[in-house]
Amino acid sequence: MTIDLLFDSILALTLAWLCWRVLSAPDLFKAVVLFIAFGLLMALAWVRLNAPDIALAEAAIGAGLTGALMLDAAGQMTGRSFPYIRNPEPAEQEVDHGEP
Amino acid sequence: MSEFLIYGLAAAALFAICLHGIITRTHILRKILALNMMGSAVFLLLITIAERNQVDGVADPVPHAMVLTGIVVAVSATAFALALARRYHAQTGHTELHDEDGST
Amino acid sequence: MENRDPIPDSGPIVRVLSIILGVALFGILATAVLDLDVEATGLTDTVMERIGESGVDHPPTAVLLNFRAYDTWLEVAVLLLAAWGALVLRQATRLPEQPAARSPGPVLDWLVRMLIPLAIVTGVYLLWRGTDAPGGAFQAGAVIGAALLLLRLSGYRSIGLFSAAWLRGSLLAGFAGFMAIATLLFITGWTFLEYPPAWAGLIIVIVELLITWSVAVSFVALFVAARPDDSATEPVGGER
Amino acid sequence: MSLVGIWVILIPLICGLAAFAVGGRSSRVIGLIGAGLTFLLSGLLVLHVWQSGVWIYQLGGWDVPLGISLRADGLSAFLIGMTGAVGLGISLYAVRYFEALTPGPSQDPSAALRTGSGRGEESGAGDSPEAERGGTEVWLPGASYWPLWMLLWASLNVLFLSNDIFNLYVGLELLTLASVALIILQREQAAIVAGLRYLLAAFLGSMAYLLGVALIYADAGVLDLGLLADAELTGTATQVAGGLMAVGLLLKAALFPLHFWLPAAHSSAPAPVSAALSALVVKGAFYLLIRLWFEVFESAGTVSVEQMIGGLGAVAIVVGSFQAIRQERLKLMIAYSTVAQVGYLFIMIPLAGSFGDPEASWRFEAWTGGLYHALSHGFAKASMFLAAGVLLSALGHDRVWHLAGSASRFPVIYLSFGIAGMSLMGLPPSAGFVGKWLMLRSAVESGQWWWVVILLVGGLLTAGYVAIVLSQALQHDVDEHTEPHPVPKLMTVMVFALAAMSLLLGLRAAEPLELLEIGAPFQTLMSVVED
Repeated sequence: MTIDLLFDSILALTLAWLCWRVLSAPDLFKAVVLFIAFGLLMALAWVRLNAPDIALAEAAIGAGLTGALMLDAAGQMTGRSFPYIRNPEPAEQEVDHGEP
Repeated sequence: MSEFLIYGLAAAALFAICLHGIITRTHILRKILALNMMGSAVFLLLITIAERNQVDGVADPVPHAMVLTGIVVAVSATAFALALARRYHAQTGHTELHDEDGST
Repeated sequence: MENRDPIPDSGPIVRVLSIILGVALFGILATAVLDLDVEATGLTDTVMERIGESGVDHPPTAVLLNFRAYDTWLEVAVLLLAAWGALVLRQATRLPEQPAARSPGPVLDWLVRMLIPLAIVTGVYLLWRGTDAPGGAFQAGAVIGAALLLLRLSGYRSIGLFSAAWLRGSLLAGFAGFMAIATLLFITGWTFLEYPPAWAGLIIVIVELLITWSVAVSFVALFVAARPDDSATEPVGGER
Repeated sequence: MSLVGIWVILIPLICGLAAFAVGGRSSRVIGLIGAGLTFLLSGLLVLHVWQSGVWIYQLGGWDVPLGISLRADGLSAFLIGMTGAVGLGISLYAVRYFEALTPGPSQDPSAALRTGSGRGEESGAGDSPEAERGGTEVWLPGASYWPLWMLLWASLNVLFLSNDIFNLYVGLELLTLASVALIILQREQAAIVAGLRYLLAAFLGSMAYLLGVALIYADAGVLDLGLLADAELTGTATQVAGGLMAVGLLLKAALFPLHFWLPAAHSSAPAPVSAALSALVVKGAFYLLIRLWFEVFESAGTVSVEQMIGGLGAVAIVVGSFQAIRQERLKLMIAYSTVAQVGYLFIMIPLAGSFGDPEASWRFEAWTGGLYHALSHGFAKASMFLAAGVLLSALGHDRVWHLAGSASRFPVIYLSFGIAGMSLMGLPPSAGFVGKWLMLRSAVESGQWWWVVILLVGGLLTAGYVAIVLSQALQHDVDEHTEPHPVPKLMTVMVFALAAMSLLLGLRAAEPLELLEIGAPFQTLMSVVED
């Protein structure tokens, strides 16, 4: 019983730490990868909480699908996989407003 | 049975951290990530409640159904928000929400 | 290390206020959680008493597709709306075709050939299992959607699956099929979203099948439509 | 007849899906049929509640707490009736509006309606090969409008009828996604930013609401509104849940200072969408809030919180009105006016709240007054946004200072704008007057004189921005060098019809007010007499 509780506590703390890291990791890609890890650990917590089917959904949809969407978007927004975006830095927002 | 308290408090903490993230982070993707994790926090609380409500080893299926519904709703909203964010980024190159200043 | 997203990126006053707000919120929520009873039964007994009448044995499936089918029905509409909204954003009635010239390559080809049948089998298994054990339409839909997506991203010309009519039909199948069944029964005198007891199991399986397919295609549509027009924004002379 | 409550949800859904499946130009016909039928069914539902009282329906034949129930009392019927009437007006207007947007060989009014940057049009051109490859299907904004609008309408009816707090969450999400998809219909850059911000804000609001639902379920073990009302919850968890749900819904209803997303979202959408958002969608969240506040959290509420919400409403009235006066674009002015008018709605909370005697009749007066104000605002604001849409498509702009002299060209439009403005100001004999009068009376009777001041000042401020528009329009120096595009008659007729409704409902208020008494959460005048 106590080992279980210890495990639960560590899992809960890890979740909170991961959540914080997702929001503060300087690299956006890393943040998304951490987000997927967060989703998978969340699914693990739900398995512990006697909800294996919901854990399955979270792993597939919450971590997997959402993570894939996020990675794809992060790829575009950091300009790493979409070379056509000329200037991702929002430095000259007033200039590029009108004509392309 | 203090499993309930551990995960319940974890859900509370996650919700609060995510709110902080939504307020302070200006990058659209961070906001969407924070909103998603906020959803996970609520779902965690619901599943903890389901586990608390168990009778003879069967967890309360109503919160489970609510979470499943919530996950699908959350991914729908997230995917739509990402589609909007990416279009916005492709149009302007911005990664933050900028006001239009009333100009057209 | 590229650092395109300076963190933290809001002013110090906002940050301090937000931290205060966050801590206060945590305190309030923690008080609420601590105030809750540690022992309760919720609706577990209520569900378990009537599960025999639902047509399935797995409690969450019974709640999702029978006791609270209205929620699930509307939830499928939310998914449909999101996919439809993403298509509006492209001003398209169908998904763009995959650039043709991309060849999968031997390793990817082998991987895809292995993974896709595996994923589809897993999906169907999850769906079938959902009536009496963990699993169900949404999980199965996600897995099958991932398989379809993989097929698409690895350069295979998909089987005409995403023509305008197919796409529309697939997106609609779950919500409209569910609605058609419920409406037909409703017209013939049953309560709305009530299933005749003898048919409940069969109806649930049909509805789950339709939802699975819609979920799978919606996920593909959301993933593909979320990308800003790659074809339109690619430099002129690039492959279409 | 007793099943009309189901059909009022089903019919717009069926028609929306049919319009979606058919696509193209014929979606308009299906959309119109759907609008007509839904209007009729809404009327029948009102009639049914009027004659037979509160309607309750157990979905799937499962009793609560196991299943989900639908419930239509006077309040639900009142709002469904409003949605039906306003929705029909918007639909008829939209037929012509989106026809003008359809690309055709005639002159190009779409260019006048498009206020977006060149960038959007460029990528629009980039998409056209996509559409061409799809065969005969050309992408039309109108073709997407009809299914989405039908779904939006259905989700409003879902919201007004649902009696289950989790189902209401799903309904809210449905409403949000349909709204955002409609905002971005023309894909203008401004609309996409506004839609995204709205979506994120609404998502946050939903999460707060859902956390509240989780806490309530943990505390009470049921989700049905009726059972929750009977449980008379008072614990800490319930109070926290009430706070979370209230904040989430205030964000969705755009009460100051949570209104930041509203002006851009409501002003950058196409006119029929702006009208639906301001007139109806905001009321969805407002409805849910007062439903919960006065039925579930009745015993958990405190005077100080209620006064605080009323205070925010007061600030919203002042700030929103001043912002409206400052705006240079008509649609933004009308959107800020919505911020102010939402403030009025929330003054109802302290007036009908637990201040003073819980059995007092002023609570019911304030409650009906607030709702009557919501009704009048629904018609008046829809008319105003549709009027702005007419001006925008005729003149190609909506800058207030360039409307000079246009009253001679659009007399009916400005007449309607004036009538609608009168209702917003609360001048007799408009419907806005009835609402404001009831709230004023309640404020005086309960001795909360400070709300009297706010209500009166708010009326003056409203007069300010309405007067700016009208005085510009009535000037003599006509701007000669722009010949306005012809605007279909039906659009003008609908603008007038909605404004006229906001007046007529002031002349004939007895029946709607009586309707509100059915199943009201207060000691009503009728029940006092019966006792």
